[in-house]
Parts: sequence; structure tokens; C-alpha cells
Amino acid sequence: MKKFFALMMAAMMVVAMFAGCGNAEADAGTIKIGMTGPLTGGAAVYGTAVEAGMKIAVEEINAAAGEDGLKIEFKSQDDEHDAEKALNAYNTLKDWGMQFFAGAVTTAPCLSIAPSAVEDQIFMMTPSGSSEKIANSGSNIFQMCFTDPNQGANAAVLVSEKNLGTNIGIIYDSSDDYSKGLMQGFKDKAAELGLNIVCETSFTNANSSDLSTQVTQCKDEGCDFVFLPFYATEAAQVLTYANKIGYEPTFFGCDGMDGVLTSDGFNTDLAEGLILMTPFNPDAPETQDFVAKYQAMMNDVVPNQFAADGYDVIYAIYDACVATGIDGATPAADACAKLEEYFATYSFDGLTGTGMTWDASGMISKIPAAVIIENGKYVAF
Amino acid sequence: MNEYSRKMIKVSTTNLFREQDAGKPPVLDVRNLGIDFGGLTAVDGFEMTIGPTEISGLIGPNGAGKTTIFNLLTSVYQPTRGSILLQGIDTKGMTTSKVNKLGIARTFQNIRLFNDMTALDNVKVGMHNQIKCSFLASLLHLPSYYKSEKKANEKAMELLDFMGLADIADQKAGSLPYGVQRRLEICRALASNPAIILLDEPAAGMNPSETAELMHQIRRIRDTFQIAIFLIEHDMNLVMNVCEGIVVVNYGKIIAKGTPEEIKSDPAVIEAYLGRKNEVDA
Amino acid sequence: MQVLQYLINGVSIGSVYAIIALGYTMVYGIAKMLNFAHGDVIMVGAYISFCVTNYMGLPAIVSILAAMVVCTVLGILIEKLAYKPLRGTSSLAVLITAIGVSYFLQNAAQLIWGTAPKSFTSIVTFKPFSFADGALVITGEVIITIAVSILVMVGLTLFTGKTRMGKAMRAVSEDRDAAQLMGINVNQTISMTFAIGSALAAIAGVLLCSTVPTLQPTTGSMPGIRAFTAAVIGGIGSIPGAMLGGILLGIIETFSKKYISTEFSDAIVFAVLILILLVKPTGLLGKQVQEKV
Amino acid sequence: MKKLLSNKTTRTNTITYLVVTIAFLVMQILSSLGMLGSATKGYLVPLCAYIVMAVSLNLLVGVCGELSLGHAGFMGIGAFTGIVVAAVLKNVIAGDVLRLIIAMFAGGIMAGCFGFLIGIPALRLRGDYLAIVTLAFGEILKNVIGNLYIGLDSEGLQVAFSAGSVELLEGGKMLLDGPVGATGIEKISSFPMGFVLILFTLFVVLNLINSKEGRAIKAVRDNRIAAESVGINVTAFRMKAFVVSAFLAGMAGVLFGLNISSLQASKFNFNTSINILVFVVLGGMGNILGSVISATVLYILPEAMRGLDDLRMILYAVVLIIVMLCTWSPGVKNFMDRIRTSIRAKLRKNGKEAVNNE
Repeated sequence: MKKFFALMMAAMMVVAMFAGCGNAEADAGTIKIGMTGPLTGGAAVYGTAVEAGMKIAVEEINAAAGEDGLKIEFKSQDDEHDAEKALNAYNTLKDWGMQFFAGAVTTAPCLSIAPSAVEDQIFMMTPSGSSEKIANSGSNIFQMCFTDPNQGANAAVLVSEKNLGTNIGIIYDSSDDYSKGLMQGFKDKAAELGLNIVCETSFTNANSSDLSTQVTQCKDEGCDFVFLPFYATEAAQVLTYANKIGYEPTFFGCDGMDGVLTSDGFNTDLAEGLILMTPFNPDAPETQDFVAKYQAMMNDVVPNQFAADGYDVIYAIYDACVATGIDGATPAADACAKLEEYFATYSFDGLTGTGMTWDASGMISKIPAAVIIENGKYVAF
Repeated sequence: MNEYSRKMIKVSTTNLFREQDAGKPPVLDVRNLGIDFGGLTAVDGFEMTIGPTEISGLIGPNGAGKTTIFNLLTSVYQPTRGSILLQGIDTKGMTTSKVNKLGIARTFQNIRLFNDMTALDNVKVGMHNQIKCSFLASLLHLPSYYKSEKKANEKAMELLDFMGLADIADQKAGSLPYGVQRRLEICRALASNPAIILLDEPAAGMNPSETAELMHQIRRIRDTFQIAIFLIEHDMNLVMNVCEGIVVVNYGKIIAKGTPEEIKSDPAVIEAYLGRKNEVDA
Repeated sequence: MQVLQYLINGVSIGSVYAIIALGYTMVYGIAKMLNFAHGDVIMVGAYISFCVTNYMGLPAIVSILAAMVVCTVLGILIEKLAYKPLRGTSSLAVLITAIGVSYFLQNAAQLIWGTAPKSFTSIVTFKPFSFADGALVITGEVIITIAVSILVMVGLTLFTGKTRMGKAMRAVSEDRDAAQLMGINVNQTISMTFAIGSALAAIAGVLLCSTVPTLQPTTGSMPGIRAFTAAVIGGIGSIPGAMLGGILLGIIETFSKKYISTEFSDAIVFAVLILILLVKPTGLLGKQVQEKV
Repeated sequence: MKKLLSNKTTRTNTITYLVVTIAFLVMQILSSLGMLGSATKGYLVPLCAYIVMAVSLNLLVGVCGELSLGHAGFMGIGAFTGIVVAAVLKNVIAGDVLRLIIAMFAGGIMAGCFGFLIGIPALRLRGDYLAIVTLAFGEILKNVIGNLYIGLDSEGLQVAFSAGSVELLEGGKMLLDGPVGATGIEKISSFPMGFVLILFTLFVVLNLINSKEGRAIKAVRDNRIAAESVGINVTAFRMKAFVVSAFLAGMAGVLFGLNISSLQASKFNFNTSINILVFVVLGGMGNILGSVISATVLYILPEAMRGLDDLRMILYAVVLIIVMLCTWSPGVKNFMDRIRTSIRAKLRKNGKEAVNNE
């Protein structure tokens, strides 16, 4: 019995291994863009958002291209927010004949794929991998979002300029590089600007289910401003608990916190007065078309900046391809060289900003935008 | 039974020794041994000595504490009081395996063989401390491994042959018949090269002819290996025939001690086994 | 006052662990298996409760009942389909199947409810109690959670001690074969255990999400492992042990975060677990079993 | 002598070595013919690491009978040790292969030492309690490594538990950066080295099983009290098995770590430990070849199912449950046996009829 199953599965495996072989024929009229991201597991919310944003962009482009225009063939793969699986996912896409890699969504997978992308000379642009190490991995690797220390520093500048608080508290996720990077950037800049940090406390992904201690610590230290460099999931917890114990400092979040308002069942009153730095505003008039399409696709969920970043990445790559005359027949390495050159002078307008440019290392420069939540809506801050 | 001398001599005020053992130190010397479980005293004041080549028996009604005494002797339990001197060394605080290395091996009332292993492997496990082969040599199968394995095999086969088990050497221990399992367990105990071997009801579940064979084997073991044997048994025929000294316990205490003849006629023993005069039931 | 506040926080999260641990302990004590899918049943319970209140607009109490019904059915189904066929074989085989069930539930939840986290609305509506000008705050959730966990513990103790079914459970837990010979329907008893354990999981899910409002497909796994740890600290199989272990774990976690290090609090919690097991190898209130030779 | 060593074990072992070698040769030939896609090539080295993990865990769980839920922790220790050692030796030793081998032994020894340290308290416990302690150690290791910062510059190594404490000179490099983990790792692992490691692991584990140590370990598993009664020091043997298993897991970790350019401590969490345990249980307890095959199949399966998109992981779960039921359940076994006999009976009957009709 056991042997039977072992044999059956071994046979399946062999078939599957060979199924991945052989490159598909290249079609000049269609460029191939691949993406990896966490589509299952704990980080799936980010991966599925990016994937949906990209799919919307692809649909728009293909509809607009008509008969003869350049089209996109898009494929997404699950990386389970795991460096090892990410590499497998990337290799699967490579076998499929991917010309451009629009991933990964989270930092760890980006870092594990980047050296391969450099070696293969495949143009890589991550929508949301924000560690500065990603862009530094190679000249063909670009980012659509801010790097963490940059954003952290921008936040500190904002706090200082607008005089948001005198006693500053920080709660961060010490097991998450995104959170730690932001915290470090903020702290360094804050020291430079003479901001007074009185409480610095953290949690890990293993014990993030209870953040009451950390909030209470900030309260006890008398913080009137609390910097929360982490995702919406934990932010909702912090806001809820602070509300329960009647603690009302100014809370300040980063782009990862975008989406806090739209999480199903969230009492938006709790987030009143929350300030966050996000390049994407779903309440702005210019994003309404995208929001509607996204909601139609994703069961009425309101898109966050992850989705918008994904959307922008597809357009950035596509527009650059059109501008440089790349088509589906261009080998990936040639396309990569052309795009690398083009991006040095490229200025791109998208949902997450206008006049975006990239420096030589591939880091983005766009205007840091902050919003404040008033009456359950984002209002420019 | 004439060839097996039952001549016993007094070596001290309380102890009898086999004539051949006179002048030699006892292999086992137990003094005032006792253990309490919670508030309950299971064994109390147990004292005895066993000569280096003596066959002794431990008898008593069910629940008298016989197996507990075996467990104390092999350090499965640590005694609450008293001491056990094994070849003159106090075994206090030692582990079962340490005590075995000092020279005591045993069998179990409810057979405990390694059921998934062959009979041969069971004996080889028993020989574990006799096989001289370093851990690294075993890991890398160096030449010394093959040499020691070969020696172990030969010796294990010898032992199996001695117990009349050579033909079942390659069979799984768990699949063997009951009587054979009992003999294999003795064989495994012998393999650990003990100075004294404790047999916990070796004849349980055996038919009369198997029991007769076992009696013969017990004597042969003693004579061949020149070791002491201490056994628990309910089969009085076996006990009275093979044992040279017998200790009777009841309710955890010794009620009689002596040669089989003395025990047979001891009123305390008769009372313990047959009850008071009016109670007929044993 | 500060210490008191942290103590209350600790007891609060500890009570949530305790309720989950009670479910673990019940199933372990009777079916002798580590049901690693228990945490995911909790997640399902929370989702059901969320849907009933948010999409159907029914009151909280109805949502809890609905969650309990669904989880009970789910628990019995899982037991019948995935665990029962393996009864009597290696306990490891059942453990692996439980992990398969856990993967299944998480991924099924993702397909049904999506990846975007839901914000769970607390079932507790009354205002927090505030003492000493807000220096000490006791939220309604804390009171409810502690009350419910004590209630559940007492209820379970009475149930296993007094009722026919409960006694049957204890008998099965002591010696399955002997219980069978005494005419106890072992299969039915174990099914019943899963039913009760899963109903408890539903309550735990609602309370967990009332305290920690984020609900997503992986919500149950980490608290599940914590609760399992709690059950072991208390002595797995012991009902008061699960309660004690849960609350102790909550307090240790909170205090180590506050007074030692937030970064290493996981390590500290597990180090405490190891220390406790070294001193008491079967947990604080676990039974010490002497092996019969 | 051969006869005495029991031919059956020798045969099983030979088959195990043969299967692994043939599989390796086939993959090498296919690879040199350019018939393998990059995805398949990408699987090979991690697969080797997982096979080694499964075999080493089988020594613990299957042969020794000790349930461990923290095996990935040892893999993690090995991986990060190997990464640091490989980086330190970069300018000292030229050959990548030699450097990898040294790193592997360093990782193995480090993991073995931790195995020993952890074994001291853990092995006093039994059964599910041992399982929870190994789980706890896995989590502790993950937590500690996740907060460990190691930097390398011309002055040497710097180790600290906070990011600010490591101040590197010009040209220095952070080898391990807390939660970001190790990045920019030089990939020096290769499939042939993975194959060599598998052979080494099989050699050690099979030899161990077929030696007096292996007999003692099995004896301890089957009947602890009886094993003690013949002089086997139970704790020592559990410890030996534990340390050897940790050592091999550490080596597997090095192979794994030096094949990936970015590695985080969170990779070596409870889920990874459980996955490896799944390999072992499905392959059969104590069955070494079974572990090799099931690790291969179960590692490839979710990758092979990538085409299923949304349903991939849920189907993997279903397949896992069904396979467990089919391989372990007595009921299903009986059912399949009945079907098989009835089919056979029918075939025989049909055959007879056919003969009669002629």
C-alpha cells in the first residue's frame, strides 16, 4: 500500500519536473511580466493586494492596446513570504519565459531573488520591498516604494517641522526588517533633530497577538506622540487597546499602515486623528477609477498602497518598454540593459505620485505624502 | 539431585553458605532493606546474603513484595532504608545500568524482550558492554567495528546454543512462543556477563516438561558460568528442587529463611501459604 | 499601581490562553493526541461570529451560539473523517493528520473570507472601569474573559466529575481498553470530547478576537501554540492545570516584556516552560505516573 | 561473517545507496543535456538539504522513538554558523568546495554542541513533554538568532545583540543583521556537494543503526527498562542519537544556507520543523529510504502544483490527509486489500471463463 503510493507520487513528481521544461515560444506582440508574492499564509494580504493591482493594470493595458498594440502576459507565483520558496517561484517564472520581474512583494523574498535577477540580467522592480539593501543588490533592481530608513527619516522631519509631539514613544516589530528599518531611520534622524524619544518598545511576530503591554508602557512614560512603524493589522490592535484604556496621544504610522480604515468591521472612529505617510489616497478623485475596479475584483475590499504600487509597477515597465521599443521578442537581458539606461532619466506619473524618478542604485524619489484621518477619510496633511 | 550438593555451612550467626563458597565474600549482601511508597511500607527489614555460586529462591504469597525486592536490587527503585552491597560495593544512588555493569542482571515477570529485534540481536544488546568498539568506529564502520561485531556474533550464538535457542536466532523475538521468550530473556541477561542473575518467575506459563528442562538449565547456568542465581517462583517443586537457600516473605517482611527442608517445615511459612488452621484456602 | 496594571494585562491574555488550553487538555487527556488543528478551529469560530454580527446584523450572543454550533459540527466532522480512521495507530500519524487539517482550515478560510484581515468588534459593550485617574484601567473584556474562563473550568470539572458522560470520559482517559470492556462506547465518548473541545474553541475564538481585534486565517496558530505551552506548563490533561498554566503564561509574558526585554520575551517564556518541566516533569498539576515494572 | 550480519539489512542499505546514486546521476545527466528547467535546477540543493534533515530526524523519531518538534532550530544554527565561517574563510581558503566542507563541519559541530546543551535538560523528559521542550528550544533559538548581529571587518568578527553595538570599519560587512538576517550570502553550495552530504548522512545513520550503538538505541525505544537492566545507559544513548541528529541537521543547514542569498532566522520556525516531521512520518518510521523518497515527493509536490494557483495549498493539505489515512489507517488498508483480492478473484474467474469459452 505504502509502496503503491510512494510509486504513484514519485511518478507524479517526475512528470511535474519535466512539465517545467522548455521555454515557451516568444510572441513579439506580448511582453511577459512575472510577479511573486505571498499569496497564502500570514502575509497573504499584501501579496494578493499587489497581485490584484497588477492584474488591473494588465487588463487596462491589454484592453487599450487593441489589435496591434503591445500586450502583456502576466503570471503570478506564490512565495509564501519565504526566501527559499521565492527563489523556486522566480525560477518557475523564468522557465515560463519571463522578461520582466515585477516582484517580490516583501523584503526577504526580494533579497533572495535579487542576486539571481542580477545574474540572469532580468529587469526587476519591486512594488513594495522597501529595504535599502534590495536596490543596492544590483544596477538592474528598482523599487517603487520608499526605502525604510528614508521613510523613517522623512517621518522624523515631519514630526519636527509640524511639532507633533514633545515626548515621543516608538513601538516596533523587532522581528520584522521593515519595521526595524523604519524605526532606525526615524531614531537616527530624530537624534539629529533633537527630538525627545522617551519610550522605545517592541514586539515580535510570535507575540504580536497581545500589544497591551507596549501601549501601557508608552502611556506610563507620558508619551504624547507614538510612532508606529508597522502594518495595519497590529495598528488596529494598538488603536483599539489605547481607546479602551483612554489613552489619546498622536499616533503616527507609515505606508504599511495604509488599509487600516478599510479593514472589514473596523470602527473608523478609533483611527480619528491618526497620521500616516502613504503615497496612495483611495479617497482622492484621481484614484477613483482604480478603486472601483479593485473593489469589483476583490469583493468590495478598498485597495491600499500595496495594490497601487503593484499597479504603478506594471505601468512603469510597460511605458518604458513602449518608449524604448522593447517587445515580446526582445531577450530579457537586452530589455534589461535598455530599461536600466532608460530609467536613469525616466519620470513616471502614477497612482502613488507624480514625477517619480529613480537614482543610479534604483531607489525611487518621490514626494513623501502624509495624510491625517478625519471623519473616516484620508485628508492631505 | 545428589550431584547438586545441598550441603550448607554456617558462615556467621545468621548466614548459610554453600560449602564450595566457604571463605569467599558473598556476591550480594543486603542489609535492613526497606522502601515506602507514599505512606505504605512495601518492603521492610529485608536482609540476606548470597554466595558467589549459590542458587537461592525468594517465595511468598502474591503481593508479598517479591518483585519490589528485585526492583530494589536492580536500582529500578531507590530504597528508603538499608543498603545493598553488590560484590562489596554499595549500590546506593546508582542507575539500573550502572548496577548491571557491577554484575547484576535480571529477567522480568512480564517478559520484556525487544520484540522488533531478532533473538540474536536481543542477545547482542545484552552483550552491549562486552563489545569493545568506540563510537566513532561504529559510526564509520572502521575495521575494529567488524572485528568486534564478529566476536559478538560468535559469542551470542554460543550463548543461544547453550540455551538451546540457536535455531531461532534470526526470528523476531516478539513472534516466539512464551516458553522460548522466557529462555531468551535469561540468555540476554547472561549476555551482560553478570555475577548474579535474578529470575522473576522463570517458569510462569510453562508446562511441566518445559519446567523440568528449565530446572536443568538453571543448574547448568550456575555450573557453567559459576555465578549466583536468585529466583522468584511460585512453582514449589522447582524452588524446592533447585534452590539451596530460600527466603520467604510476606507483607514485605521476611518470615523465614533456610534450606528447603527447613522451609518446608516452618510453621510461619505454612501459615502464610495455607492460612490459619481454620482457613482452608491458600 | 503600574505593576497592578501589567498584572491585569497578563491575567487578561492569560485567561484567553487558558480557555484555548482547556480545549487542548480535554482532547489530549481523552483522545491522547496533540490536536494541532485546535487553534484553527478557534479561528473558524471567530469568523463565524464575525459574519453573524457584521453581515447578518444579529446580536453578539446569537453569534456566539452560531459559532459554537458550527465549531461543534466541524470538530465532530474532523474527528470522524481525519482522526478516527487512525485511532489505535501511531500517535505521530494522528499528529501529522492534525497538521494537515490545520493547513486545510487555514487555506479554506483564506478562500472563503479572503486574506484581508477583519476587524473584530468586541462582544463586550460596557465601559472600562478606571481607577486612580486612569492609572489603572480594567476593560470589560478582561472581566468577561476571566469570568468565562473560570466558569468553563468549573463547568468542565463538574461535568467530568459528576455526569455519566463525564465519568465515561475519565474512564476512557485512564484506560481505553478497560473502559471498552466495561461497556463504555469509546468512539462516542471521544466524539463527544471533540464536540466539547470545539465548542470551547468557538468561545475562545470570540474572546480572543474581542481582546485582540484582528482576524485573519492565521489568527489561531500562534495563540494555539502558546495555549499548548500553557497546557503543558499546567500539566497536560489536567483541567485546573490548563487554567493555571494559561494565566501563569500570560503573566510571565507580560512581565518579561515590561521588566526584562520585549525583544527576547519569546525566549523567556519558553525558557520558563523548560525550567518548570525540569522541576516538575509532568507540569505543575500533572499526574506523576510511576512506571510499573 | 556476511551471513551473520543478516543479509536483509545489507540488501536494504545497498538499495538505499543505489537509489540515491542513480537519482543523482540521472539528474546530472539531464542537467548536462540542458533538459532541466531553472525551477528544477533550483530545487535540487534545498531538496538535498531536506533529505538530510529528514534522515537525521528519522534517526531521532523513527529509530530512537523521541518526538522532536524543533529540528529546524539545529538547521538554523548550522546555517548561520556556516554562513559566518564561509565568509570569514573567504580570503583564507581559495577553493569553494573546501570552504563549503569546512563550513559544513563547523555548522555541524556547532549544532551538535547545541544539541548536547539542549539534550541535558530535554532528555530528562519523555514523550510529548520532550516534544514540547524541543519546540520551545526551536522557538528560543529562532528568537535569539533573530536578534543577533554579527559583523566582519579587517579587525575580525563582532557579535552583539543590538544593531548599534556593531561598528564596522571601512569595508566591513554585516554577516547577520538581526531580523533582516543574512544577506548577500555567497552561494557556494552545489548539487554534487548536496549529493555527497546525503551519502555521508546515509553512511553515518545506516552505520549507526547497524552497530552496537544502533541496537542499544532501538532497545531503549522498544523497552527502556529492559535495556537498562542489561547495562545500557539510556540517557547516554538518547544523547548520542540527539547529538548525531543535530550534527547532521547542522550540516544540512549549511548546505541550505550557502545556497540562498538571503536567509532569516524565521525560516527555521515551528512550521519548518513540522514539515520535516511530515517527511519522516510519511516515509515510515525508521525507514531511511522512505524518508529520502517522501522528502523528495513532498518537497516537489507543492512546487509541482504551482499551476493550480489559489487551490494549491488547500489541495496540498487534502493530499497530505488522504495519504496519511491511506498509509496508516487499518480500515482503509483492509478495504484496499479486499478490493485487491476481489479484483484478483474476478480476473481469475474471467480468465477461467475465457478458457472455458475457447
